[in-house]
This record gives sequence, C-alpha cells and structure tokens, in this order.
Amino acid sequence: MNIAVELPGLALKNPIMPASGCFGFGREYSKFYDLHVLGAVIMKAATLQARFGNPTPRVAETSAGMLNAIGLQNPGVEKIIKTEVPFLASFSVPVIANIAGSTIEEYRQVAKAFEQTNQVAALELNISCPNVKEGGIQFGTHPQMAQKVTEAVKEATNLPVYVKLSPNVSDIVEMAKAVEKAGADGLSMINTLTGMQIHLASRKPVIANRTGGLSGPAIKPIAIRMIYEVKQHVSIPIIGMGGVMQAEDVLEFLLAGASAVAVGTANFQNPYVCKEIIEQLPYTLKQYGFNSVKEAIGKGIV
Amino acid sequence: MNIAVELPGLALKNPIMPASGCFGFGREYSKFYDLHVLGAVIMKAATLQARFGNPTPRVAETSAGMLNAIGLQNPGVEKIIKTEVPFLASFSVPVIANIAGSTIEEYRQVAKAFEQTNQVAALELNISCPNVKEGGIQFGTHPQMAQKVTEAVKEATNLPVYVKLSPNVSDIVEMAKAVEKAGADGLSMINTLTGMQIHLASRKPVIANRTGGLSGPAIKPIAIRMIYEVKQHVSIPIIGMGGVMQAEDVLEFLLAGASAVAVGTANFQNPYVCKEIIEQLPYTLKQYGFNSVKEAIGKGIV
Amino acid sequence: MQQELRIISKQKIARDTVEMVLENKSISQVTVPGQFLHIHVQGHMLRRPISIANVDASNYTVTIIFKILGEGTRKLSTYDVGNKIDVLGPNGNGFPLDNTTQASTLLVGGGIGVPPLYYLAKKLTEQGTVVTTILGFQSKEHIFYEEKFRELGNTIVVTNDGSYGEKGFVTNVPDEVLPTIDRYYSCGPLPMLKAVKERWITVPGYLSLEERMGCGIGACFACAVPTDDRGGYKKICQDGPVFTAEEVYLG
Amino acid sequence: MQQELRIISKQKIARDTVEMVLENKSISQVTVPGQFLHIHVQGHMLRRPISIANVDASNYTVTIIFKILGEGTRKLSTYDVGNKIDVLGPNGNGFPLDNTTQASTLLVGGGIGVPPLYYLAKKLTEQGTVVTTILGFQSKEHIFYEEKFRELGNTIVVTNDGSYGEKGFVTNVPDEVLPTIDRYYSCGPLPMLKAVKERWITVPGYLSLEERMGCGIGACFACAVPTDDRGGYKKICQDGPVFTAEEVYLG
Ligand SMILES: Cc1cc2nc3c(=O)[nH]c(=O)nc-3n(C[C@H](O)[C@H](O)[C@H](O)COP(=O)(O)OP(=O)(O)OC[C@H]3O[C@@H](n4cnc5c(N)ncnc54)[C@H](O)[C@@H]3O)c2cc1C
Ligand SMILES: Cc1cc2nc3c(=O)[nH]c(=O)nc-3n(C[C@H](O)[C@H](O)[C@H](O)COP(=O)(O)OP(=O)(O)OC[C@H]3O[C@@H](n4cnc5c(N)ncnc54)[C@H](O)[C@@H]3O)c2cc1C
Ligand SMILES: Cc1cc2nc3c(=O)[nH]c(=O)nc-3n(C[C@H](O)[C@H](O)[C@H](O)COP(=O)(O)O)c2cc1C
Ligand SMILES: Cc1cc2nc3c(=O)[nH]c(=O)nc-3n(C[C@H](O)[C@H](O)[C@H](O)COP(=O)(O)O)c2cc1C
Ligand code: FES
Ligand code: FES
Repeated sequence: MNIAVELPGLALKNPIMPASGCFGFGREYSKFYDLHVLGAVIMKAATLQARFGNPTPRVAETSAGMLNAIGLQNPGVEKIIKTEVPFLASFSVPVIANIAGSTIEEYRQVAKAFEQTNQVAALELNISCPNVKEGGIQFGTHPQMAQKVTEAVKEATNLPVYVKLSPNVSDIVEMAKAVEKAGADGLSMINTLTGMQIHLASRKPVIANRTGGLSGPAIKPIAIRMIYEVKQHVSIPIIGMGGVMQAEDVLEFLLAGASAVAVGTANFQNPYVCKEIIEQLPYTLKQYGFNSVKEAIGKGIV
Repeated sequence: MNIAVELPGLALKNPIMPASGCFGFGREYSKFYDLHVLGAVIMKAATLQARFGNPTPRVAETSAGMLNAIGLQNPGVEKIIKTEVPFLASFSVPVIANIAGSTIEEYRQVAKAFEQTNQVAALELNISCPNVKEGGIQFGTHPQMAQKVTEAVKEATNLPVYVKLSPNVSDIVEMAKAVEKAGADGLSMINTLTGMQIHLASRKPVIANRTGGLSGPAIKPIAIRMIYEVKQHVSIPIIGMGGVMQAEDVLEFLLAGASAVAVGTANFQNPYVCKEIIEQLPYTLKQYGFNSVKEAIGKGIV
Repeated sequence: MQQELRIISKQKIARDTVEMVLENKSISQVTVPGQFLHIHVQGHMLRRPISIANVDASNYTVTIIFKILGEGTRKLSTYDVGNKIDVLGPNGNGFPLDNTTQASTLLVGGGIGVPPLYYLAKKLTEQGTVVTTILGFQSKEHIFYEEKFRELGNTIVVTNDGSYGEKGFVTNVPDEVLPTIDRYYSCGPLPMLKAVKERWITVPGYLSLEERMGCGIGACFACAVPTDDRGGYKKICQDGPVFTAEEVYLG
Repeated sequence: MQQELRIISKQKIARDTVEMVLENKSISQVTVPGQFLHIHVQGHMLRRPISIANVDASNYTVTIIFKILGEGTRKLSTYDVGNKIDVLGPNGNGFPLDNTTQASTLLVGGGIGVPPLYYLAKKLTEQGTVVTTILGFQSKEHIFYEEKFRELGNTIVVTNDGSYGEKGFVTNVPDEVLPTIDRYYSCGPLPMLKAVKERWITVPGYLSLEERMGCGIGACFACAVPTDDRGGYKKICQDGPVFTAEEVYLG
C-alpha cells in the first residue's frame, strides 16, 4: 500500500506528522520511538527572541478536548537552529518550522534564519495563535493582514510556505483565498478555537491567560467542515489537523480534502499515537477501499 | 435559596430553560415531568410558512457533541400560535418564541404574529441558524445585517427581543454591540458552530445537508469565552447556552456573565435534565458560596 | 419511561451480533412488537435506537439483538451481565397485529431489521395468524434466530453472498415458494424496504423505517420522513417506526 | 514507559482519599522517591499526574494515594481490583537522597503533597538519615499514613481546623518541638511551599511543585516554572517536580 504523498517541498513517506506545539522539538518523543517513522515533524513555534510565555496554569481539560495558552514559549530561532533542528534532522525526517511573530518584520527574519540552515524543508506560518497579545491571531482573522504577512515571508525565503489558518473567523474560504493569492504553497488547518473554562471554586478562568486555544476531538467537526469548504476554492494542498486520534480520523481528513494530517493533542494522551496511526493507516485505507493515500484525498466532497 | 432572576419581560422563577429546537413545543417532554418547574420554555423556531426542513440524515454524533441540520422544520407561525402556544401557556411558564426568516420582512411578520397572542413573553431572534440556504446565518455573521433585522423586529413589536448570536464569527463583541445598539433587550448565545462529519464507508458527509450545527459539551469552552467577552461590552443581559449538562455548568455560565441558561442537546440524552438541574442548582450555588443566582452573575470575570 | 435495565444474559449469536436479555417489569408488560428502546451508551452523546426483539412478560424480560456497527454498539457489547443499561422506552408505535386470524402473512426482514420481526411473529402466531418469513443476511456467519423463526412458521433464508440458502436479496425469493399472502410486514434497510414495497405493491403492508435519531421521542425533528412530495411528514421515532406502505414516501 | 498496571488492592484510607497498590515489574525497580505516574483515566483527554507513594521492589508493586478532587480522580476511584491503569512513568526527577547519613532532615507535607514523602522517608531512614516529619491535613478525617510515618521517625500532624493535632499550618509548628535541621524536603500546595521556603530560608531544601500538565514528559511547556524573574524557567514534569528551594521563583 502506497501511503506516500508529495507536497510542495515535502516528499512524505506517509501523511502523518505531529502538530506544532504538541511535540516540542521531538526530543521527548524520541525516547518512545524512532522519529524516522514519521512523515514529517512540525516544530514548536519559533520567534526571533526567546520567549517565556504565559503564566501558569497554561492548560485545562474540557469535554473531548483541552485548552492551552502556552504563549509561544521557545528559546528563539537562533538557538532552535543550533540545537534543535540538527537533532531532528538526524532522524532524516522532513522538518517543518512553525514561525510566529508580533510584526511582519519578525516573521521575515525568523523565516530567513530558517532558510539559512539547509535542514528545514518548509515553513508553517502561524498567523493564528490565539494566546499572545500582539500579532498572532490578528494576522489570522483579517484577510488583508494574512495576505501581507504571507507575501513578506514568501519574498524573504525560497522555502515552501504553509499558512496555518485560524478557525476563529466568519469566512474561512476568504482567508484561504487571500493567502493563496499571496503565494502560499499550502495551507495548514485548523489552529485552535478560542475558548475558556471558569474554575468554580476560585471563580476565575482556569487558564492564567484567561482564554486558551481549544483542541482535540471536540473541534474535529469544525476542522473537517473548514477543510471541506476550503478545498473546493483553492488549488494548494492542505495539511489537516484538529482532533485526530486514530487512523479513521486521518481518512476522514483525507476525504474532506487534506493531503496530509497533523496530530496534536492526542500525543499527550498516547505518546505513541503518531507511530500507531502510521502503522494502522494502510489497513484502514484498505478497509474502506483505497489503494493509496492519494486516492482518498478529497473523495468525500460531494 | 433564591434562584429567581429577572430579565426584560421575563420574571423567571429559576434561570433554566430548554433551548430552542431541543424541546419541540414541549409536548413530548411534558410526558416526563410537569413543565411548570421550568424557568421558561424557548420554542422551536417559527417561520411564516410551514417548512419541511432538510433531507435526512439530519443528525450525527461527534465527540462530546452532535451535529444537526434540521433545517427549521416547523408548521408555520399561525399553526404554532393556534395549537402549540396555548398548550405551553397552560403550564404557566413564560414562553419565548424563537423566530427565523429568509428576509427581514419575514422576521417582522412572524414577530408581529406572536405579539398578537398574549401568551408569548419574549422573542428570540434566530439570526444564526447555519442550516438553511437563505437568511439565517447571513444575518448572524454581518453586524450591519444583524442590526437591521433587530431594528425591524423591534419596530414591529413591543415584545422584548433577545437576539441569538452565532459563534461562527471573527468578532463576537462587534456582533453583540451591533444588536445592542439596534435595541435588543437581551442576547442569547451561543447557537451552534458549523461543522461536518464524513461517513467513511459511503465517502460523503453524514448529514444530508452536508454541514450541520455543532452543539453539546464540545462547544462549552467557546460559549463561555464568548459570553465572558461580550458581558464586558454590553449592558443587556445574556441567556447563555452551549453544552450545559449539569448544575455546575450552569454556574460556570453564570460566572461568565450569563443571567439565565438554556439547555439544548442534553435533553436528548436525559429527558429529565432541565428538571434535575433546577433541583440541583441551589445546592451547587451553596457549595460554591453563593446565596442566589443573581449573586453569581458575572462573578468569574477578572 | 427512562429506566435502568439489568442485563441478565448476553450472548454472541452471530458474527458481530449480540443478544441481550434485560430485566424490567413495566416494559415487559406493555411492549408491542416493533417498538424500540432508546439506549444510552456511556460516553456517547446520542442514544441508540434498538428494537425489542422479544418479550417474556411472565419472567419480566425483554430481549434486544444488535449488530456491532460503530462505536456505540461496540461499547454496548462490552457491558456485562449484571450491568445496567439506561433506556428510554418502549418508544414508537409498533406493528398493528390486525387480528384477522385467517390472514396469510409474510414477514420480510433484512440484517438488523430481523430482530423486531421475531416478537411480531410470536404474537401473530399466538393469535393464529399463519406466518411465512423471509430473512436476508449478508452471509452465513451473520444468520441468527433461523431456528426460532422456523418454529413459528415457514422460513426462507437468503444471503447476499450465497453462503447459505439462495444467493440474493429477500425480494428475489420466487413466488412459487411463497403462499398467497394477504398482508406483509417488513423491516430492514431502506433499499430493501423500497424493493419490498414495489414487489408486493398490491398487498397491504407495513414497513418499519430506520433513521438517525436525536431525541427518539418526537421533539427534535431529526427523523422526519416525507409522507408525500408536498411537505407532509411523519416522525419515525414517534409516529413510526412502523408505517403502512402507502403512507410513506421512500424517495 | 507507557504501561498497563494491574490494581492489586484498593482502599479508602481517609476522607475522599484512595490508596491503590499497582503491580509492575519495571517501575517498581527504578523509581526514585518524588517521581510520578502520569495516569490516563478513561474518557479524559489529559492524563493525571500522581506521585508514587511507595514501592515494594521485591513484590513488584508501586503504591499511589490520591484525593478525589474532580472528575478524573473520581473516575479513577471507581476502578476495581483487577482492572488495569494506563500510566506513563516513572516521570520526573525525584528527590535527591544526599546520603550524608548523619543529617537531620525535615519532611514537610500538605494534603496531596504527603504521598511522595512516605517513600522518601522510607528511603532516607533506610540509609540512616534521621527524619522528622510535619504533615498538614484539612481536618482529622483527611489524615492518612500517620502511623506509617511515625514508624520511620518523629511525626507531627497539624490540621487546618484543629480537629486533630495543633490547629494551623505546617509552618506554624514551633521551633521548640523540632530538632535542628540540616536539610528539608517539602511537597504540597504552592502557598505552603512558599511559607516553607521562607521559614527555613537558611536551610538547604527541596521543593516538589505541582502544576496542571499536558504531556507530562517535557514536550508541551504547560508546566513551566520561572527560575528567576528574567525569563529563565524549568519544566516541572521533566526537570522537576523536585527543585532546590533556590532554583525556583515562586512569585
Ligand atoms: C427504530 C430503530 C430500530 C433499530 N433496531 C435495531 C436492532 O434491533 N438491532 C440493531 O442492530 N440495530 C437496530 N437499529 C439500528 C441501530 O440504531 C444502529 O445500528 C446503531 O444506532 C448504530 O450505532 P453505533 O454507535 O454502532 O454506530 P455509529 O455509526 O457510531 O453511530 C453514530 C450515530 O449514528 C446513529 N446511527 C448509525 N447507524 C444508524 C442506523 N442504521 N439507524 C439509526 N441510527 C444510526 C447512531 O445511533 C448514532 O447516533 C435500529 C434503528 C432504528 C431507527
Ligand atoms: C507532580 C505531581 C504529583 C501529584 N501527586 C499527587 C498525589 O500523589 N496524590 C494526589 O491526590 N494528587 C497529586 N497531584 C495532584 C493531582 O494531579 C490532581 O489532584 C489531579 O490531577 C486532579 O484531577 P481531577 O480529574 O480530579 O480534577 P479536575 O479538576 O477534573 O482536573 C482537570 C485538569 O486539571 C488538572 N489538575 C487539577 N488540579 C490539579 C493539581 N492540583 N495539580 C495538577 N493538575 C491538576 C488535572 O490533571 C486535569 O488535567 C499531583 C500533581 C502533580 C503535578
Ligand atoms: C499545547 C499546545 C501547543 C500548541 N502550540 C502551537 C504552536 O506553537 N504553533 C501552532 O501553530 N500551533 C500550536 N498548537 C495548535 C496545534 O498545532 C493544532 O493546530 C491544534 O492543537 C489542533 O490539533 P489537535 O486537535 O490535534 O491538537 C498548539 C496546540 C496545543 C494543544
Ligand atoms: C437538534 C437541534 C435543533 C436546534 N434548533 C434550533 C432552532 O430551531 N432555533 C435556534 O435558535 N437554535 C436551535 N438549536 C440551537 C440550540 O438552541 C442551542 O443554541 C445549541 O444547541 C447549543 O446548546 P446545547 O449545546 O445545549 O445544545 C438547535 C440545536 C439542536 C441540537
Ligand atoms: S428523533 Fe427526535 S423527533 Fe424523532
Ligand atoms: S506537562 Fe508538558 S512540558 Fe510539562
């Protein structure tokens, strides 16, 4: 069974990759299994300078999901390039760098920095992080802003650029079209939905940042709907994510129009989940009558 | 323990009411318990003419939630007024009419019709139904449209008008402010999030209408966040809803800023849920140090 | 109407098919063939409609037979004897027995549509009605209750793959092997019901329909079925699941 | 590192407090006091971090003690003997034993911070360290393991409401009743840890911190704790949960 798939700049031996922020830089999960089995790895978001992130608590559990407001904690792009990228690259698995910034200039600089190493295969533009004060989500909820930052990054680098869309919008198709027009090579969707949980005893939000991003199976129907809608209006490929727990979910994303699938929150519950999904996927595809991943992409669109 | 609460046009003996579309017109649930215990009842959406609704399947199950695309099936406002309103009114419980339309004129006419009976206490303007082709959600995702329809209905009737907001927007506060400005007496939030599920074996969306509205505990964090944000920017009261299953959830909505709480999907799992929540609520309030419902409203806002 | 029923026996009776006998006083006394239980499965938002396959009023039991299809039925199949199941029911209208005892009646069931026909066959034969049954299954391994149906009357089993009985659909059974029938009852997947309705178009018949449900009691309009092409409808969970063949429009 | 542990005994040992003995070969051989298991509870998205309270290496068991606080621990408390628990672990660094056998060591535990101190006390006394323990509980009904701690050394119990021992916090215990101490170990809620750090500011000490966790293995940054006010940090699940009192900034 051929489960390989080809995306701009990414020759994936299988369509499964850990989602940004849910796998760190791979070190911890590399103790559970050989990361070489993965289709790719998306690194935790990088900013120009090191960031400490938000106060704790940073996570909360919800029904079939979780909230997080890590706040883009990371050691800064230089350190990531020096210590993390080479580690990941040693597994000979395509590395995708997730980049974030407060200004367009910051995005440009982080992108440029990653281009200088030849160990990063593609960029994922995080214009949708709901957990930081400036930048992040503003870029992700206004089509013109999204277009501008995409153009700037495309201009700054030759690496393929996947723009990660926020689901917190009235019109996801409009956003997708805007970044496609701006030259995006692919889309990544969806990021988290902004949510909140209130702690009854202390009478305040559980998450210190008040709001956090909702992820996990709770949001899968929203992800599937958005991918299904966007797929029909763009011609660039989509990396789908949001609530994937098992191989059946991967097939659902493929049917909706995703060409590859990222797994986030599920890693926390089952550190082996990406490996297990990769092993199961051929059987699941076969069970539902598919002979390859490619064959399934977009097949659920009626 | 005083669990009564006073909203424009609604003197509620408790803050709990079944959500629109999840309780029909009360007949079926009246076989399970005396509807008089309810704070109020929100009826299923009424349109000017009878509507058959969407093809089936109309529902699907998701993780901690469900999708529905009933498509506003209803016998039309006249028949509702003749046969359903008097039935509900017989329980001497305030009746809230949920009204929907494809045009502003339809909204006006339905509102006017309900005003003519003196058995309807308030209107809930459904400008957020994601499951119909025209009207519905367009009104709910554009502030100007929402403002217009609210103004038109306010002009057409003296009944208090609660506008039911859609969560499928980039900026919920903007929507809330627009309808407040237009004269809304209160807000109802949230309606469902647009979602989809794809059936693997048949390779097509489970819901015949393709997309459906996501409800249930899965969406509670989004509802809480939106109410928390909106509460700080409007001075009209909020009827909160989205994923309420138990009395603790009600308190969470109150803390976030809701003044009353509607229960939707939970009725399907447990037909007694509204009654049970009403019975439990005083104990829950007490457990967390509150002496009344009023005391808890907005107390989680920091 | 919402109750906890204790499982007093559980048995795998065919491939992916589980029979559970449940203890309950009230339901066992009032159930009409064709009614269903709306079953809450732990961790699942929506209840699952499952027909009542048999009733033993004197021992206060009701039997359900279900096929493991998705997550909900899989989970239900892990419940053990002694556990309790939270059900709403009996829901729906059920099959009218029409106790004209002389009538020659045909029952046509396919797959998970077979269970409610068993209790129906029992009730019909009890009142003296002569029953002929056609049962369709995917394959030999999926067959259940064949002997039990045989005890009640002439029974013909067909399989989709021909691994047992004739190969084909329930509607392929030739007229020669069937008696002249005055009435039929049928339960199974929609395409089967359509074919049944067409084949016995001149015979009065009852169809039990299936649809994805929300409330299961008539409040949510999830399970509407058109009664014509002009906007008329019935609710399967409340007005059905059994309808006369003429009153529903199967598209 | 991800394993299924069979429950071989389960006991309510205080109000809302459950002790479970779990069978496992590898974990029982390698655990250091202060490490935790990251426990998956059915139906819950996130795992729950629970300290290892005791280890019996020769019988291949590890013991956990947890308080029923919310939905997850409530569900865990319904697991029966014979059921298996899916855990990651042992996670975290654990308490350094510093085997200068002469040292007079103080252990200070509050509520659900008490469990890891028991295995620590055992290990310390095994190596000859003299241990004094202060345990704080909400009330008399919440007290557990008092006798077990007494067997290992001088033990002082205080309660918030004064229903047993002195009324007050662990840091209210007067100097007179305590030996001169060379080192302390503490685990409990943040305000308690702050007070402990302050009271024994001149004594080298170890604090075990608590925070809501995502991954529990160092990948998600949910559990970062500042090491200063200039952006330095450690991850509680990986670099901790035990830190020297100086290296963490408790705000
Ligand atoms: C009136 C009635 C009587 C039934 N009687 C029986 C019976 O006696 N034995 C039996 O095995 N099955 C019966 N079914 C079908 C049974 O309800 C489904 O097989 C079952 O709900 C599938 O649930 P699942 O969790 O395994 O599947 P999933 O696919 O996980 O279910 C997801 C959702 O879709 C619904 N769903 C999926 N398939 C069906 C279906 N065919 N009909 C209705 N809802 C569906 C489920 O209830 C659930 O809400 C009956 C259905 C109806 C409407
Ligand atoms: C390293 C470490 C060791 C611990 N050891 C023990 C122990 O031995 N015995 C014991 O009873 N408790 C211990 N705790 C606390 C225990 O993790 C929480 O009481 C438990 O997670 C609460 O889960 P719940 O489902 O009951 O509560 P809920 O409120 O339903 O939990 C919701 C979410 O918040 C998290 N959470 C809630 N309270 C805490 C808390 N105090 N600390 C961390 N996460 C929390 C849960 O893990 C879950 O993700 C320890 C915590 C840590 C960090
Ligand atoms: C703890 C956590 C941290 C995350 N950090 C990032 C991040 O740094 N950059 C980013 O683009 N997305 C981040 N995300 C979003 C995920 O990559 C993913 O889009 C989202 O969680 C939905 O997928 P899931 O449901 O499989 O988790 C984070 C999610 C979680 C749960
Ligand atoms: C089956 C179904 C039908 C609904 N019909 C309506 C409707 O007619 N009008 C409306 O305003 N909202 C309708 N809703 C939305 C609910 O009133 C409610 O806003 C939403 O379901 C969130 O609450 P819940 O999570 O408690 O269900 C419907 C929801 C469901 C599940
Ligand atoms: S399932 Fe709700 S009306 Fe039939
Ligand atoms: S919980 Fe994920 S880094 Fe500590």
